[in-house]
Amino acid sequence: MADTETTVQAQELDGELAATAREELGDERILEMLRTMVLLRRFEHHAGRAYQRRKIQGFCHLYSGQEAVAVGSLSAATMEDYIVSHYREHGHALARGMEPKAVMAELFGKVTGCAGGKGGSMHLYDVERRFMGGWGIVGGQIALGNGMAFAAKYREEEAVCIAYLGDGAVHQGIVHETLNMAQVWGLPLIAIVENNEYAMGTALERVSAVTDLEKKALAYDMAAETVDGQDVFAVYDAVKRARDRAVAGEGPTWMDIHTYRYYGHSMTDPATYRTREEVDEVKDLKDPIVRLSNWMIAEGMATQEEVDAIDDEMEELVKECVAFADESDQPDPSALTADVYVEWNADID
Amino acid sequence: MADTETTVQAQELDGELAATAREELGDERILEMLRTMVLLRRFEHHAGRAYQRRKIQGFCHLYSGQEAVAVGSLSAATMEDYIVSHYREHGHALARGMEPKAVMAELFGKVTGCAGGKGGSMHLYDVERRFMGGWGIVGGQIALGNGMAFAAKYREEEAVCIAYLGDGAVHQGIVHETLNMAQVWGLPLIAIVENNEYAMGTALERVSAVTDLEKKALAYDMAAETVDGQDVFAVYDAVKRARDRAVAGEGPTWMDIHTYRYYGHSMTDPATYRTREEVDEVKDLKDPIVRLSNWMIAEGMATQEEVDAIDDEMEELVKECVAFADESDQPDPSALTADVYVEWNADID
Amino acid sequence: MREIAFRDALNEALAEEMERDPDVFLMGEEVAEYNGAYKVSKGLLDQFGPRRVIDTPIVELGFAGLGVGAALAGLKPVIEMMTFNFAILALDQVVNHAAKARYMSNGQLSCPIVIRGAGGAGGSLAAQHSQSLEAHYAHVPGLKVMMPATPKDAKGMLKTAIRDPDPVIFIESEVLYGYKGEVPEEEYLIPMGKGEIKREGGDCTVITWSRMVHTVMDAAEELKNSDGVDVEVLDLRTLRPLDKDLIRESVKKTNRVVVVEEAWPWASVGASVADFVARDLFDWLDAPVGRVNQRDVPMPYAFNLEPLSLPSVERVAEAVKKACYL
Amino acid sequence: MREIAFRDALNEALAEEMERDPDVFLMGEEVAEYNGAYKVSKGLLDQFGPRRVIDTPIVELGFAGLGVGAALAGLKPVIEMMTFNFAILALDQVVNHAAKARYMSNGQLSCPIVIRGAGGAGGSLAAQHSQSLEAHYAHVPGLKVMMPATPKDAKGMLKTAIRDPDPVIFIESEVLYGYKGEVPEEEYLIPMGKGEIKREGGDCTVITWSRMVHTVMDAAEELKNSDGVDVEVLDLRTLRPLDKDLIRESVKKTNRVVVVEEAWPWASVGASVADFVARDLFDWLDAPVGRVNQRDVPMPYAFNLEPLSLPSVERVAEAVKKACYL
Ligand SMILES: Cc1ncc(C[n+]2csc(CCOP(=O)(O)OP(=O)(O)O)c2C)c(N)n1
Ligand SMILES: Cc1ncc(C[n+]2csc(CCOP(=O)(O)OP(=O)(O)O)c2C)c(N)n1
Ligand SMILES: [Mg+2]
Ligand SMILES: [Mg+2]
Repeated sequence: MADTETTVQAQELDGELAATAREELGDERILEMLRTMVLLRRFEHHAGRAYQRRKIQGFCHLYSGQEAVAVGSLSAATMEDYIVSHYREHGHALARGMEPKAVMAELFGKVTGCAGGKGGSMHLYDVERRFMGGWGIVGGQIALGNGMAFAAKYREEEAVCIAYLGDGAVHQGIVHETLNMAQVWGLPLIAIVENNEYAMGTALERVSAVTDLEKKALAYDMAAETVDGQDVFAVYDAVKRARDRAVAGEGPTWMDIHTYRYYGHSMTDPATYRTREEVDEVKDLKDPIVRLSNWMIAEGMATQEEVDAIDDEMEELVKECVAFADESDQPDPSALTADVYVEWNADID
Repeated sequence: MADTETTVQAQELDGELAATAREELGDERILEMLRTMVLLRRFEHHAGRAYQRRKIQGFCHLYSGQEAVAVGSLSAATMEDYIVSHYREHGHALARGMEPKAVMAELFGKVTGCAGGKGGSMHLYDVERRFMGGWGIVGGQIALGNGMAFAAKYREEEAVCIAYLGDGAVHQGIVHETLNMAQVWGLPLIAIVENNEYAMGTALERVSAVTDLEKKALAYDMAAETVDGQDVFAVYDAVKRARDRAVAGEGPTWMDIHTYRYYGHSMTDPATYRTREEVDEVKDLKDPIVRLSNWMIAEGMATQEEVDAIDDEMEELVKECVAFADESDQPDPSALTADVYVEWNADID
Repeated sequence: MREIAFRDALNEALAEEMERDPDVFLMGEEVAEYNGAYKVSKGLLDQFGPRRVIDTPIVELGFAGLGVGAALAGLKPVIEMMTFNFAILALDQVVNHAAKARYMSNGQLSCPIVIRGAGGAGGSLAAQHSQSLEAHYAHVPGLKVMMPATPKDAKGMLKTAIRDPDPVIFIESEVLYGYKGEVPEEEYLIPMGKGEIKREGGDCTVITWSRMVHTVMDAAEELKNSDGVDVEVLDLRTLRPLDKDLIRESVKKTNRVVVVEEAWPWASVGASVADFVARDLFDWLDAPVGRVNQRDVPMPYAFNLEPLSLPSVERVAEAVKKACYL
Repeated sequence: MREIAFRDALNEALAEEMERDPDVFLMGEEVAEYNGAYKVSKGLLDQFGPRRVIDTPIVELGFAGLGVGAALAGLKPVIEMMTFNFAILALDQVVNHAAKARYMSNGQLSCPIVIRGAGGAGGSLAAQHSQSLEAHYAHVPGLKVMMPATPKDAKGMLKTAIRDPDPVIFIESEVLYGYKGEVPEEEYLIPMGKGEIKREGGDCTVITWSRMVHTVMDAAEELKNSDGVDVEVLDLRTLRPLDKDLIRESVKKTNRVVVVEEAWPWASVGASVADFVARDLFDWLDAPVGRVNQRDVPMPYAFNLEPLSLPSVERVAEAVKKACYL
């Protein structure tokens, strides 16, 4: 993890930022944020188990460890904002307020899923909530996000687009092309690099000429920031400021948000490229949920019992999701040829 | 043109750099450089005329105004170095020492051309001189150049690759991908941006978030330099230092070389996006040939008469090239299906 | 009827649709201040301003992706590729994103984008600038592909493409931009997925599209004069979806077919059309389906070689005669 | 004979060719320290070191271009695309650069590169990760395209591809990596452009390649048992150039043909093969050429839908019966 964070103590978050956030958000919403983060954690736990039972198949990328990024950033967004993500997006979908049952059912390939079972783990959508996917080509989604930011500006909406990408995606040419255009045209794009130090088995420093990814923005004179992604209020604060700038017409922001993933890249990755100790250190010192709940308890906003109860409650909720997904029907065979086009008068084959 | 150059007087080049270069190169080679620059100028003049007579067809991009870049940079190269360029490459080809007759014949689509008439103006090759083309997809050639730099390093050759690109090409994703890899692996790549202020009709500042293109290198911690491209010794000096670094294993260099093209983008471009005054100002104040010859005359290395004689001589030489190209045969029809593959046993159609 | 050039017909289509629908915008290299590399967008910047007519840096993948994203957010982007040779760089956004958005989202997303620009050989432009790459798009479900041959079709088809709720690839032959033809003053649309008989005849059906329509029309004229052969010229116009009924009707009349395309022969749209005819109309064919293509080589620069590579009137006539056992 | 897995056969080919020729190197995402996303490059970093086995950032266009440039400079790069779905990003370097270098330079340049990796559907990977895109390459002169179906072919073909002086696209079915089969201990090569009869039979020729060879073999077995139909299974192995003689020989014997491919049907390699058969062997065919393809839709994730999209034993059997008028 980056040097910027060494000043923070084990399992503590930045007290000043937390205090400000408390003023802005109020205790109720902060409690809700904790609940959401716990939901994300429990959800992935059960998604992983379901994968092992082959209830979920294909590629499945768990989000655990990164909860503060999704919840912090989306707490700063409004429902007018466009959200676009890659294949590791269960957390973003849930933090956006998507129905957990519909997300789990999608992973199970069921008709009750948020994409009718046709998208799967990597392709979640909820267009009503402006959750625009769920895309699997590393880097591709940032261009889509630029287009959504363009649309928001074109229509003079008070909206931004938040686009998530990984540290491995940063090198893709499309990122370069997109950032340049976003800056030239002052588009309300917030590009969030969830820098979890690895792209599959590749540690950032092995493939990046700079490890300080904030530097990428220098090539575009773009506003940029490095953020502690294990501190939900640090993320919230940075994204909120970026959003304010964007809707004020001051253009895009590039964010290098430092975080960590607890599981392997996908369910089939044993993650032998890093040590158990490395993982445990993050869990012990910088777990985003422990940090938040520790602070809430210290501030008297919740008791340990209440925190534990949230855990139990979310565990129950996710189990219900699994049951719901399990019991739901597979899509009708006719779904195979539906929605290729809005309508298709010619026969397809 | 950039601020960095305002200290230089009209039609004068940097005296200090010139003096150093004179020591390194000797008067003979400097005279040769002048002759080459004049050759490039006369060559393009006649290529343009031949185009108007439809002796040359398709797209034809003239190099005039940029002679100091090709001649300065290639004077710093050895014959082991790989050279790769884009479609505006007549100047690079000639400065590399390619046979002017073979270049003109290629433009005329003749069998005596350096690519047998199959490449044309945008696709000149002379692999013996390691002149590796002549490519038409904006930006694509820099990746090829990276591969040639890779090959030089792989084989432990004392060689670099010089890759030319335009200011418009800088934004292409492949440039970002290439620079990052070149820096991570320390490849001997010298990427020369011939910043002539326009990409077709698009002025740099309209499409680039930064106008100081040297800044692009910050995203890769790469050695970079801004160079007066109308001063042949400034170019020579910068490329020579970059080459020394590269062969010493110190990695790639990014160069923003400021220059200007006198003709339109291609022969069909009336260039209404800029004023006559703008063009004349460069011609009057910063013509690379006038600057060099003025300095040589001032230094007593040549008389005005000798300079004029070079002009006449090159004019004659190019006329011979045109006559040669004109009289040469078109390729045999069998050339149509030759060299698609090294050999092709199956029938093609 | 008035005659206008192909490029001006396209220009009218753009202007009318931008007038009609404020969500339509045009983006690409040199489309605004330069009025388009081929002047298709002439005057549009003046008429609609820089909010809706936008010059880009040279980043095909990036601005195609921006267009796809804008379309997913409900706008109606028209993205100009200066030529489809460069659009290869953008193919991922087309094939992996635009074509799949509606399907993967179970119908939640629409992607009403048009990606258009010059295609085919333009005359001594050499290998990297002379490609007919429609097969790369026609292969992909989720896309629609249109290639007009006349100014009238160009205008009506582009208007249809812009109004279409799905991603449309719209390829304009570079050599046709200056071609003049009749174009009605009043508004009209040419439907998606419908071809047209450009010349009626009972002896042999030649199926073709885009620039090759004109080569085939010339060949038909010549064949009539030289051999009394009456060629029916079928212009597909849309390559995906295919107008199967029009083909069936014509072939059942002529029993002989030649497919002519500018593209390379292998794994091409023409191969697929020929295969469709051979399978679907097996019992109606009196001769093997003939095909005429660009030779299976990169395009050479030399002025004498390019014409040898492209389908010519002679090669088309020869193929028709062969199909007619003449 | 020993049996080894498809991935291990590829691994042996890489190791042997790297041993044989110091100019061969392997580059791609996760090929070195991770031993390959599909473990094809297992152990190669240990054996050949980081100079010759190189992990890249995720920049398909950039490292493909680096490979092309290195090949032009005389090296023999093997560039791994983690899957060919991502290789779309690199297509410009393949189509516009690698394929045209020899031609545009009048034979001065060679581009001895292999671009290889996983293709096809892998099992519930959904639309962006389940594509059979060989048509995009087979269409393009200047490229060669190989797709092996068995461990033995995989090894011999990859060795041939690496030694080939021209750019070779080498697509490995993702679901075959674990498939085991006999592979000789001693060195051998499978020639470029040569298919193989994988099963002899006199009633109907089924032309196919890659993963579908196995589906077709199963269908052939079933047809033998259920209907006594003797299917000849022809594995093309190389899709460009096409082994026309092998096809001719088989069809002249069976007079009935079905083409089976995993890819979408329109403008595909299979369409081209079917068209070739229908034209070249018009008088030898007793029935229209049959075709079986992936349905013309993006691949759905749902476990019950994917099998409906892919060609199945049943659909192949049905097509063969139809060709035999059963
Ligand atoms: C263009 C492309 N290339 C390769 C892949 C395969 N792939 C999927 S995820 C991944 C690693 C991405 O890492 P990073 O961007 O750091 O995101 P993270 O998974 O860590 O969240 C790779 C190589 C892909 N999906 N798309
Ligand atoms: C990928 C691609 N996009 C577009 C073009 C069309 N095109 C050719 S040159 C050019 C302008 C390039 O300008 P710049 O890079 O500044 O080089 P200059 O011509 O000024 O030397 C464009 C847009 C192309 N050849 N390739
Ligand atoms: Mg990562
Ligand atoms: Mg320029």
